[in-house]
Amino acid sequence: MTTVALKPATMAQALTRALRDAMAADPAVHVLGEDVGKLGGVFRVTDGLAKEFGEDRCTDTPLAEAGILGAAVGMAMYGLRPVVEMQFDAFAYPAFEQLVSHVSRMRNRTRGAIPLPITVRVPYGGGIGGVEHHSDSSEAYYMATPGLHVVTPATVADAYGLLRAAIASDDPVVFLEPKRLYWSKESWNPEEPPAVEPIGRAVVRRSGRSATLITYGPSVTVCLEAAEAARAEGWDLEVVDLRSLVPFDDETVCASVRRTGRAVVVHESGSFGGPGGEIAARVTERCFHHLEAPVLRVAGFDVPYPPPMLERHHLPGVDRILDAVGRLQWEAES
Amino acid sequence: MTTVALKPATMAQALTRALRDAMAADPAVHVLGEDVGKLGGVFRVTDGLAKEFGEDRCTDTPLAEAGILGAAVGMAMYGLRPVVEMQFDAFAYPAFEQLVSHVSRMRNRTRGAIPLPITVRVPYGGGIGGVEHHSDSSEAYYMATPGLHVVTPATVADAYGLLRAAIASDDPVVFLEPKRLYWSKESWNPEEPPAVEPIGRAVVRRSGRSATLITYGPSVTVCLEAAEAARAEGWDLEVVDLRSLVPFDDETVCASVRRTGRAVVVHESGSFGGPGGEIAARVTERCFHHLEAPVLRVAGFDVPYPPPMLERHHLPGVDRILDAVGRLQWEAES
Amino acid sequence: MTVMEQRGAYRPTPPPAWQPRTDPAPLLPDPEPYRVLGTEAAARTDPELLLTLHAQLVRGRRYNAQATALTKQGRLAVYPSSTGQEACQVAAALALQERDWLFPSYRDTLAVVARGVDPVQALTLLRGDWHTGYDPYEHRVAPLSTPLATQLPHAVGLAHAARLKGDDVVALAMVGDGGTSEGDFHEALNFAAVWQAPVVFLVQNNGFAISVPLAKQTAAPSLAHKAVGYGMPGRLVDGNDAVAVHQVLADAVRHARAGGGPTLVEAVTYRIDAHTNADDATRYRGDTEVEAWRAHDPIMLLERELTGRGLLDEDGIRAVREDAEALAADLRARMNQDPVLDPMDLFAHVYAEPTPQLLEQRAQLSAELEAEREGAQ
Amino acid sequence: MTVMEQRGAYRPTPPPAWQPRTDPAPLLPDPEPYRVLGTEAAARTDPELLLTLHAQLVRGRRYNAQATALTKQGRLAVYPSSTGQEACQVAAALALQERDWLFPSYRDTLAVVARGVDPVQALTLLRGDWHTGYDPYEHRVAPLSTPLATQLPHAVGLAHAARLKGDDVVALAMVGDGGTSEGDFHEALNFAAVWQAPVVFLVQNNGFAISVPLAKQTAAPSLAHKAVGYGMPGRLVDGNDAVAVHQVLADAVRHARAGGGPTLVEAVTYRIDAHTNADDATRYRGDTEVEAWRAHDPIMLLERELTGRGLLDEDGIRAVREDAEALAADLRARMNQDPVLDPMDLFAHVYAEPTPQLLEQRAQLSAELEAEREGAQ
Ligand SMILES: Cc1ncc(C[n+]2csc(CCOP(=O)(O)OP(=O)(O)O)c2C)c(N)n1
Ligand SMILES: Cc1ncc(C[n+]2csc(CCOP(=O)(O)OP(=O)(O)O)c2C)c(N)n1
Ligand SMILES: [Mg+2]
Ligand SMILES: [Mg+2]
Repeated sequence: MTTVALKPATMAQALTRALRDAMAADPAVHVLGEDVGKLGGVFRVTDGLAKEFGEDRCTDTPLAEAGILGAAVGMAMYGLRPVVEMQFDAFAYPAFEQLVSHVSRMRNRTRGAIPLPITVRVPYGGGIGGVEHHSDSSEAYYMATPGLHVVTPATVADAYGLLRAAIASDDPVVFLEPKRLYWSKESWNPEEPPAVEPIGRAVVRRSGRSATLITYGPSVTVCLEAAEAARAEGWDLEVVDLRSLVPFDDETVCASVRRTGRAVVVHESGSFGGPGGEIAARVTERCFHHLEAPVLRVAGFDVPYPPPMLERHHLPGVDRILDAVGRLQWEAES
Repeated sequence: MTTVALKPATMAQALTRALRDAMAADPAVHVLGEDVGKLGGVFRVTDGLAKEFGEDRCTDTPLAEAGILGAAVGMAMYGLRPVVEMQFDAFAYPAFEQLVSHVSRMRNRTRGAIPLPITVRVPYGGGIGGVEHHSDSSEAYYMATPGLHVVTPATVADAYGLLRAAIASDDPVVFLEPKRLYWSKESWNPEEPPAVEPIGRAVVRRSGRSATLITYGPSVTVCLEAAEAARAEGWDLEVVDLRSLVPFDDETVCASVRRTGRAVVVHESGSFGGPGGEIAARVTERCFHHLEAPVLRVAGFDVPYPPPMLERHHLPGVDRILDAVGRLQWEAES
Repeated sequence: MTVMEQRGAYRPTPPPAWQPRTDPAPLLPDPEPYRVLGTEAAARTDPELLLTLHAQLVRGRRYNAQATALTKQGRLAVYPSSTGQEACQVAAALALQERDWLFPSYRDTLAVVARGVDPVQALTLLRGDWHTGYDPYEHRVAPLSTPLATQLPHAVGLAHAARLKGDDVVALAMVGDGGTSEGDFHEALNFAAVWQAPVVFLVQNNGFAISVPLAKQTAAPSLAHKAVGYGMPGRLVDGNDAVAVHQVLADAVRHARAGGGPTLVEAVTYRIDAHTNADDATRYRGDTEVEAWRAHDPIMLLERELTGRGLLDEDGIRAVREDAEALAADLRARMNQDPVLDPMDLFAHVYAEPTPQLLEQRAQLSAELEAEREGAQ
Repeated sequence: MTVMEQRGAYRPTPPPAWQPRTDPAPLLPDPEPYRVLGTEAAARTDPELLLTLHAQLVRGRRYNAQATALTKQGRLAVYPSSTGQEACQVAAALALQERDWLFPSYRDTLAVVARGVDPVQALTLLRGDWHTGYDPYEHRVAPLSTPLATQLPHAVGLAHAARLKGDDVVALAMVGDGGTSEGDFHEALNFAAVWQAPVVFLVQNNGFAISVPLAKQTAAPSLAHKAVGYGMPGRLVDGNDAVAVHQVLADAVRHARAGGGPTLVEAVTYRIDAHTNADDATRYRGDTEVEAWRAHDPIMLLERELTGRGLLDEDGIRAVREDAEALAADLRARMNQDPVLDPMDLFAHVYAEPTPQLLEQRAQLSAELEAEREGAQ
């Protein structure tokens, strides 16, 4: 057995590595977006790719998101595998029509003749002190659009594994990158990057018996912290990281809830019409008689994302999660 | 008492009348969109307005939805009350960035200095044999966008009353018009149009004791039919017409569900990430101990809207609603 | 050298080094639409081409009439006729090589058929049995695009990808005068010019976007004048002169193929029929205008040339009409057969593999249909 | 006559009646950017205006430096400096009358301040205490717009509404070279031209969109050449020549005010600093280019003229600098005070009246804060 030198890597670096490995493995993979070339993207996720693979493989486009995604559709029609970078969550909105009317529907429209293996990378979420339009959680829009996969990593290893899977997928994937985890670190073996993760499988990040926290992306670490803090209150919380919102892993989620009998869904996105409603509803449909209390939701408020100085009041934090856990009708137990 | 000559009016005519009365009452009300002038709109809802109020009040715009809504923002900033027509649901997507990044946020952005009293009329839903892109139910996108009101009538009287209220509102309203109800008819007194309805109040369209059907827009009539058909099975169904998705009338809905103990949410929109998840989740949060069964959902499938010849398999119909009612765990009763 | 590096650059530098990138003069269209028929140049055109164009125009007109008739019989959900615009439709298809791609807009069924797609398959969308009836790869024809101008960036991306792969492929993308107002038109043309992608944009300016006349759509000297703002040549052509449209498009295709980049072509034409069978054109335009354009009919213009040069006589015309009648008869016969549909197709192509959620829904529909069948027995 | 009827029409008719609507020639920009400073025309400019421009440029530069310093001290979330572009910023503000409206883009804080907005309030967005710090109606300045080009249709709508009401109001809307690629740019210019709205579009072409140079943004001869495609005049001006920019904008504003419709102005300039304090410009450009532009500095150009004509001496320059220092000192002092924020503001302005749902959420936050306060005691 050789000793392996583990090195720390950030989530941003893991994403870069995933792009690089994908481009090296398949000449059809092309990266395009605003500032993805020389600059390496505003979060440096495409750092070095233009240099290594040339500007025809990693291309700075004109500043026009519908044009970028629309061009990617045409490129995919010709057999390429475009990976599109949207600079920030809110700057993906100009591409909404292309996404909804074409990217999500082209395969279906043509009875499978034109699949669109496009990955749309969208940095999302708050907590980084971003000014207006730089902290949106827009996953509800994508979840409500049949034909898209919606994936979001919460760990460095998943960032690599899921992005590789997204690029390899023959279907379009909206790949949501939690901005405030870009600089989170894990140790890994650079000689052997993490495994490619299948899309559509949730994972239990922490086992527990009292209740399940169902979460994803930037809220996973918050939930793990909350689970630690909950021990003091005598609660042993399970944390499920969804990783993929579409497809949804009913099996893993429901197995957990059936075990614990209680659940809270946690996300940054607004509550009303947000992902939590879907999740709570489907868990309830499937686990009704296992539930000791209604599935609760801890989410961002239903307000436009606040300015940096107020965002801490908006973001679901440990206290708010514990409050919700406290409202899971524990009286019934005693 | 004078005898009143009631006349039949279609929903389209009621909408026209609402626009006309609003324009007559307030010179700030301006209508703009594609083909709203001489043609009177592809559904004839703006019929006669250009002639009566002039083309400066009812304006055919260039063919560019973001431009239309963006211009409306500027017009509202200058004190007008624009009523924008989007020609079809899917053709509102190009305006998505303007809607989400500006229309919904301008008041909040400016601490109330710039309210945007804009009404965005969107014909929506299927059942009219429309080819691709002409039958979308896009309400999930709008519900998930704080700062918007989302309203949809199901009756001729509400079409009038709610549109008047939308135009009178100092906040932006996405006004969803169920296409297949455009030609539905009611009798009314043309001398005295229906009352202006406050936005945010649901209404019980049919009282019943067995279970509640929670619905809105084009599905209201289907639910009423289902309720009739359910009598044969021994079920006495209550039908709640939400009328407004934002704000949401928790009070009326929960009062009904607490009475009946069972509920099914019915809409055309896809199920996953659709309005039903939110509604089921919030009803469950509030009425958990009154529920004999989980709140179920009957919705369109999670597929791109099908071609005309297949749409009947997609749309929630009476049978599918009755099936769901049948799954509401009636065994518990006996 | 990468594709990206090939471009000269409009790179403002402080004076005295300042220099604009390109000379705009050659990018501007002539103020008069280009014409061949009725001019001296007509005599120099290839008789073969004229006859092919003519036969296709006549077939096209007949196809439009037949399709419109089918809407009345409930055999089509809707039909946007291109009567009056056949010259654009046919020339667009004929200007391309087999390996090239066509990106039609919703009104362009004729162009699709002229490119070789089965006439019935071309109507699938409008018939309502599926969203696209043909395999886009078979004849390299993208699906008929309903959301206006959204297909233009697709054409750019495809042409760009082909160029990156070293393939000799040109994309021709069609859009209406109304569609030029959309943001996607702008973004597509800009990408094409920056990438020097081998794309030809054909604007069929038929004077109306449903009811909205051109004067409410643009204040430009012409739509072709938009080209200079992207750094590509703009060409204005008489859209009812099939020979002129064909020539201008063929030139633009050649230019693109040779690495010269994109061209914007505006073909000035007129929509003789209403917007669709469901439209009432009398609400927004008068007969005089329609009559003026009927006097400039594309088939008539071409027939005048052909008969004048003795290339076509009564018999020839009759033969062409008979061929068109045969097309219509075939269309009628096949469109009158009910298509056989499988409701399970709803779930078949949403993803490569249905999600667990879709599998559940498929099972539900399957059970419902089963129950329906049993109930019917 | 309605506004709509005023327009002449590009209404293609069949030959021989065919006529393009407008003569494109006057809409095309001169190939050389317009300049005043360093030319003979400079001698004819109003001394008062030159001195005002100069004082504002110096204040502007100092403001940029101070704001950038504040980011380092954590007093601003981010700052996009307009150093090098002060001539455009200042001229945009000064070209307008009080009743007119300014629609700035995210980099245009200086223009906002030059128009009279409190320098601290102008920084609220970037400081992070709210999204907009000033009342837009007070100085008729729209919020700084972050999503690029999206503010342009707002300017058009506002100017159009004012015209419909019979008010004498012009809107000036600012956008970057990168922003011209967005669909909203296209749609806004088209609406403005069709409606003949009194709008002036100012493109500050500073050579870059973050790291992307102009050559990857457009292949056009110049951005001003886009104007002809909308049927409005395009003007090219040296963006570092404050007098020239002011003159071109003032002309365009006058033209709009007189009912002549919109104008597109491209001011060629350069962003001397990085994109923002968070950007590393060495990744995509070299020093030589920056140095070349420093030699064409807007303040220097103007000072040369002023001192050459004896309108300004050392003392005068010192006085202007002191005024700028005072501005910076005031900014520093006030920005170093922590703003007092009320978390309840999250719910205050989402709607005119909070929805029942928001009332619940507000109560929740209120209880949390109460608990926090109690916990802290
Ligand atoms: C994005 C979008 N908006 C609106 C429509 C509805 N619509 C269908 S055809 C049409 C007019 C199109 O006019 P033009 O581009 O001139 O093409 P033509 O119909 O004349 O062929 C409109 C507004 C659409 N299909 N797509
Ligand atoms: C719609 C949109 N897409 C992307 C961005 C992110 N972004 C902010 S500034 C910028 C570059 C802008 O370049 P330009 O328009 O030339 O203005 P400049 O920064 O040079 O002033 C980008 C891409 C944005 N703000 N809005
Ligand atoms: Mg047209
Ligand atoms: Mg720039």
